[in-house]
Amino acid sequence: MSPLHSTCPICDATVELPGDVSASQVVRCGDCGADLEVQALDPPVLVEAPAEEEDWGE
Amino acid sequence: MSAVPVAIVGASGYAGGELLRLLLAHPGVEVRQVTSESRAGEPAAAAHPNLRRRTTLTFSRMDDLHPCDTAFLCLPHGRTVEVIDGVLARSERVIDLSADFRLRRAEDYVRWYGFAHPRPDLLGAFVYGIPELHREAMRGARLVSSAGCNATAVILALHPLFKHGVADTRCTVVEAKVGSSEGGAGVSPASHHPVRANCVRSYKPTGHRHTAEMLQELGLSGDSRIHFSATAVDLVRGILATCHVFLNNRVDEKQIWKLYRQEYGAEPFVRIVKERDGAFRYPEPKLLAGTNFCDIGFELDGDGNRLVVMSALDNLGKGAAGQAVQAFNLMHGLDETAGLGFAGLHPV
Amino acid sequence: MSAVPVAIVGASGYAGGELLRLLLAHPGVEVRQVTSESRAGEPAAAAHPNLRRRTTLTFSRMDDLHPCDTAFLCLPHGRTVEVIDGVLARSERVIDLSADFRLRRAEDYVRWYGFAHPRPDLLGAFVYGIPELHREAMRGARLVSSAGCNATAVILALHPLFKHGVADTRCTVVEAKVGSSEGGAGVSPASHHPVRANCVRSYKPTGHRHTAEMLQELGLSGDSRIHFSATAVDLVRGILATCHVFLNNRVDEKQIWKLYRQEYGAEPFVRIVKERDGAFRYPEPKLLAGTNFCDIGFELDGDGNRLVVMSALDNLGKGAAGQAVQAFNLMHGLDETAGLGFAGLHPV
Repeated sequence: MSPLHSTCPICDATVELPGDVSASQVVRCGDCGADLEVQALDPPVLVEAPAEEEDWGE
Repeated sequence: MSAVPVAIVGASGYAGGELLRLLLAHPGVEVRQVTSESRAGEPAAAAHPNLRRRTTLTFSRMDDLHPCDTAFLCLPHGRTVEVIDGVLARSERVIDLSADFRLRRAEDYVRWYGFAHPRPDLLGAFVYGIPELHREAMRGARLVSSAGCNATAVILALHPLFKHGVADTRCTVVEAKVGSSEGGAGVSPASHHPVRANCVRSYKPTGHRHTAEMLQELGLSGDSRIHFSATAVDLVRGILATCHVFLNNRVDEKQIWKLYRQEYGAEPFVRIVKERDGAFRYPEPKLLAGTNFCDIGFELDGDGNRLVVMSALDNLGKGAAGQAVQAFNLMHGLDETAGLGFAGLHPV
Repeated sequence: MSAVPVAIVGASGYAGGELLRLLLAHPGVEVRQVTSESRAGEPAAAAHPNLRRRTTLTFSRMDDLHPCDTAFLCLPHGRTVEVIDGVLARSERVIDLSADFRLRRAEDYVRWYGFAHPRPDLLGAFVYGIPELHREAMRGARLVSSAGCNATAVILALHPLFKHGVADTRCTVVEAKVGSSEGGAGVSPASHHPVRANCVRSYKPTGHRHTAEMLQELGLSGDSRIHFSATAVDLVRGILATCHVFLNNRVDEKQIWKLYRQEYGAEPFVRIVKERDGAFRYPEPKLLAGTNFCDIGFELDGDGNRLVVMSALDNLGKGAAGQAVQAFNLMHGLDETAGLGFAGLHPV
């Protein structure tokens, strides 16, 4: 099965999904590093996964 | 393909030393000669301790330059133009790391460097040394004028915006934080360690010469401006240029991503670095020491039309020797990344 | 020769990251897997920003370790011994960068590490990881225990002297100046930048664990002593060990040169650095960042019998990942310098 593709909702990058990807799996965008949740599979839809805001404390 | 014989003229300085390190490890090159008037007769490692037991080359004088395929010139500004004919007589190709042939118009030398260029006839003969802008012209070229380090960082940062007309060309403000090796190997009261260490020194708030190249290569003229300032920080290698650009009309982040991806997505040495978390979300100079990378990131100012573009590189790498080797590879039809595979160190 | 499939277990730390950088560029290796319990599922570049766009590997869990030829273990001390059987079941060869299998005698673990070693049966099975001392044993070995970074610097500095019985073994004083990356990627109040920057901190004046390996590998016992102290300095990478040795009888400089040339003259990664002038007459850690070199210099004290031996290396290079790759090359009959050609940067 050729790898699935979708686009990152944050930076529009093309995101390659592993062949065995499953719904609600979290993948990372290679360009902007955002954690993305697979909301649907056919066609694949990605939404930003809830991530706790990292506090640099600066 | 037999190794290309090259020479480095003025090889005892920092750019010359970085070039020597890269070329000694380059699969397609044989370094035949290194010249230095001040260190003639000394072994190369005397000036470059990292090259101990790595080369037995000793510095010769420029007058003794033997014929070779490519000569890399690392001479002080104003000196190259005096010796260029002698070098051209003995070398097929020349890659000049000085500023003597970067600008296309003689009057710009009067304005920015305060001297009447003695060889205006040669000014158009050199290809300006940023491969990402002049790749085709460099293939098979004989003469390349390597770009300045600050100019490389700023030009690569801003090129996509001005090329596509999304930014106002009259009010760009750029502040470059720079390391001490930019001043070269020459000692001065300001480079004395107790004076230079831990400094955050506004050493060139206005009138930096590299602005001339930025305007030229970004195609800006008339009342266009690059308001450039340089601040020396506690680094030996590295530049971080923070560019404040004012957009002509509203855009969103995705459009900016698209613009930079379109220009640099396929480039081997320009990386877009803008990440959601981690300590290295934006471009960071120390990660690039010894590499040929220019990392570019950006952030859109929510309430206005300001876009902040951050660009980092190693002033001796992509800002000098690395980019000269990249040009050399193009001039000889070699793999553009040959000899430039170092990934950089972390932590460092 | 097809590429050797390897895995790095515990690859999110600094030694693991340096190993990944070296192995990704190694001509004879294919990195199949990198594991990290804390970063499972994340891309390797998330922990190692210098490897952006250099690898698409993501961290998996150690439980999912697939069979491979060689596993490099970069786990905390005391953890390796718990997982070694599982790893041996899935990997032909193991190179362990922890201290768990460095000492040959179980009682030394009680004395120096304060814990009863749970697998004394395995202690003799590992070859101690300094190729300059154990090259033959490493050829074709299955298990190598990589040496500690301080231990490597001190052992290489003193080995020629104790091997040839020219120095008193009871009163050697060694002071190592060390960088912050020796503490690893874990954050602590002491590593907080405002606390750690610009420090000259006596952090281990006595009782440093690496002394155990020094005594073992220098063949010292009974009332022999290595009086070792560590001082943290404002470096990220690098160690300079200054060893004060007291000679049994009068010797001159030439005899010392002869001794070190005899032991290290043909070594690819140990250089004798003792020069008359220049800023880098003696070994200098920052020149070695990213390399696999250990540079050794010395100075004979005119009026007495004290010999000062100075030894510098990159704690992540020859002190960890570099030396592990050197051992890997020997274990597989590859060129001992494969993947270890980086010359180091200057200025830096």
